[in-house]
Amino acid sequence: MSYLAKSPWLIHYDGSSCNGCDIEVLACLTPMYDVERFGIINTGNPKHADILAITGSVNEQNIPIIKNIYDQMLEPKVVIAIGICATSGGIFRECYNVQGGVDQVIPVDVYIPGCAARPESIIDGVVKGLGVLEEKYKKYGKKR
Amino acid sequence: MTTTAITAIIVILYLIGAPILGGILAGLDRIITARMQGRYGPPVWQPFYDVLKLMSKEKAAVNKTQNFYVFCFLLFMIFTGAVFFAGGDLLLVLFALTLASIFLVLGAFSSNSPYSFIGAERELIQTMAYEPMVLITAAGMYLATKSFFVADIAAFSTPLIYYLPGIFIGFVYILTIKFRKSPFDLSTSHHAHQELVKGLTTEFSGPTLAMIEIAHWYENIFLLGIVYLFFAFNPLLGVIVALLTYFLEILIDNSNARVTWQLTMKSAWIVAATLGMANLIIVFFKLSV
Amino acid sequence: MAFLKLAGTVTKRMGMKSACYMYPVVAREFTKTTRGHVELDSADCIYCGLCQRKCPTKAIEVNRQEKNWTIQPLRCIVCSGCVDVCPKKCLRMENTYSSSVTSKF
Amino acid sequence: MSKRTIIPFGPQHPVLPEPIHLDLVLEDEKVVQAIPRIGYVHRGLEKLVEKQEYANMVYVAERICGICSFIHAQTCSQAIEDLLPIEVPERALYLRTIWAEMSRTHSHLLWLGLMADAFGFEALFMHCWRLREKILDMVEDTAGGRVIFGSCKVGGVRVDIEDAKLKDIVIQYNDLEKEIKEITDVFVEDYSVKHRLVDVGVMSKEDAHVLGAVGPTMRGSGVAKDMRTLGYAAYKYLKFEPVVETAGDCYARTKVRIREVFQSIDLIRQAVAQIPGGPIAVKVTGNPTGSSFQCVEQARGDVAYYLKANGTKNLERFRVRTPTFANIPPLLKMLGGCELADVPVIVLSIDPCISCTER
Repeated sequence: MSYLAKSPWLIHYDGSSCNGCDIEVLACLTPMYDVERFGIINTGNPKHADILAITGSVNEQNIPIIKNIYDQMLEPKVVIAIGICATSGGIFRECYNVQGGVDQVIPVDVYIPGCAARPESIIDGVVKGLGVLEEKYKKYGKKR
Repeated sequence: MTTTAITAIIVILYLIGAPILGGILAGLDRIITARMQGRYGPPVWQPFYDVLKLMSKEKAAVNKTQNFYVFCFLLFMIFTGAVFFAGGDLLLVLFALTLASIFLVLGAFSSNSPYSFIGAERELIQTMAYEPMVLITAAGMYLATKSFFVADIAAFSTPLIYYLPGIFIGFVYILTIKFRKSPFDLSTSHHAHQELVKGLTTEFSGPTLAMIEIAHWYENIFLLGIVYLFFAFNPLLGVIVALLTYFLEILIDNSNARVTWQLTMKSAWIVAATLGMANLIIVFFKLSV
Repeated sequence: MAFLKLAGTVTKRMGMKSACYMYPVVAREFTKTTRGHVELDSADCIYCGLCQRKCPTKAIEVNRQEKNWTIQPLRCIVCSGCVDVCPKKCLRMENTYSSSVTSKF
Repeated sequence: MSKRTIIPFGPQHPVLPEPIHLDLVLEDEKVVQAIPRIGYVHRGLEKLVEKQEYANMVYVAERICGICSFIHAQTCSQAIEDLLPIEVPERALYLRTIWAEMSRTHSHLLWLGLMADAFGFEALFMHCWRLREKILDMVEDTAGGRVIFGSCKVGGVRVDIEDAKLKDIVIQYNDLEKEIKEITDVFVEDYSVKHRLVDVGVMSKEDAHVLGAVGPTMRGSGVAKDMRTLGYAAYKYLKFEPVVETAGDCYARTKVRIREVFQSIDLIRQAVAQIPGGPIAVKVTGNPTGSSFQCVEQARGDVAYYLKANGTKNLERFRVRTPTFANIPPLLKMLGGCELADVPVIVLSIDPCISCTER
């Protein structure tokens, strides 16, 4: 048993999202949903974060940014793709500058559907991500 | 039992108790803050979960010296508190405190990140802002009790607050800086919602960050210890006032915007110069006449 | 000049119950109009494929020969456009959202 | 000359969740220059007209930005209705107005919260968002979506709001108004807030004109320009005056938005009092031809849509000029010579919406 699942710190990156999912991620932090109940803090710092929440699809410009953030995060870490843009490209899938879902760049652990993803489904997804985090910790602990 | 043995017991109690108390205080802080913001808030043990989690994360330091500096920060912070609770020399305590924060600044400077660099610069400015008031506090306590030893100050029969009301208010003012609370959370902030990301602590991660957290717990307990000194004539009252002060800081934190470093500097020095110095002068003449 | 203008509000909030919905502990009741996910009453469906053609994200696939209707929740933008065009009114917008998954397929 | 530091601001930054990159060249803590770099959110959705039918473009327009979603959909529908051309029923126009104003209140409260966050006032941020959440609940109850309303379509609106529910909205807004007043008073009166806002990022009336600012950014500098006075949707039947402040600093822009929240609530009241009965949509037939230009006031300023059609199912050209795009040159002007601590405040004072800007 580790304490990862009790204190998951989150970093949020907005890929080429429409803001809809972003403000829902932010809304999760605010009084009505208050994810700090689960110990979740929205840190802006990849070095402190355990969960990378990405909204929006990837394009040429932000691929290096996403990779950079992912590499800066310390093991164990979990990636959550929020909203259908981050899972498949969504309505913008056919746009010339959209490469598709986040899973094209970094491994994604949890996919949250919805356009825009509701705060409730984001909370569900993050809770699901905590299970993945715990598993990863076990694997990581063995490596260490 | 000899006085040395009692001192030793107090120091050991401090070494073990301070992080626990400090952690619980931090947890209560987060719950009260959440309630003030209309949220539900985390469990009271949340700070401990955070630190334990940070311990189990991957170790990654920007460079080797960084960890050394942070370790020294923790060490001197513990030393500061230990000397203080052992009843040692107040001046030594304050110098050790400054040394500790300088180590933290050095740790931040040792990385190349511009965020942590500017954060460190701001921390230095903050140190400059609060240091005069801290020294005036020590001087005031000396003038009132004719001793720099914490043990003598604590044992002083007349309530210190009676002599030093201005200094007490001034000290509470700079306590906001020391607790890193809004309006003076310039160098680093609790939730990293500022232009410098996490400022001073941006480049620390994993176990190193956990050390900083623990050092902050020690620091907070020590600072509340100084607040206690003003009301040491009645231990119960002292503890209550210390807790009330902490609550006041949370209230101030939640009803103020972050101000600029210019105002921090200016206001801290004005407070030190007016409240602190005036109080000092009055005490000097009152006691010497 | 007013200092600590919010102090009154925050102290008042301290005595009050938190505004939190307490989501996972307390289940959330969605309104009737909430767009959550698309559901099909396959009994009435004539597999005309109109929904497939109108879907802006091509999330719906209809196979007339095999009488097959599938939707990919990870593509659906819950615009409810398919519900509007369905000639037999056999598509429904449910007010519960589709759940998150750990793998795409 | 002192040493210069370059601070990267974005694309991943806690203060501004949206990806814009600014290289801030600092001398000590003074910003000498701000070099922007954009393109992180560019999707190229204007090109989607070749693949999506014109009616579906409303969905795409709605997803240009999740905060201004409804007004985007409204403008897009208006433009297509202009092309077809069709006459939208009165009730639909009123409903659009009500939703647009609800969207404006929620957007402004969201912005006030983010602004509070930018100057490090966490409790204020939380309280703004707490109030905003009540508006979103009303939106969900009426339109079906939270941030993406999804209730506008070519030819009218997709769902009706019953009269009882409309009355309920007004009652809820009446209660909300008091709470909003309590919170916004902090922005107007609190010392530490004023310390961070007054005389920060000043833009003169001339600059606002020359640099082409729009929306509250412009109205904060004393220019009374509000696209709603053009009288689209139901605004021609409602009484209102553009909100204007003259100081041109962040404080003035904040005050403009605060007053606009109350103005919006008033507009909702007026609209609910006057709303006629009747159908909510007309049948849309045929394909659009010609070109149309629509200008609509969003929460962030005026958005301009240019649509060109050639008589097929797909439009030929779909061009959107969003308010933030127009506000970026004024922003860069304001950033020069400011303090590092003021950068987030100034950036947010134009209410940036990067995904609008880059589409």
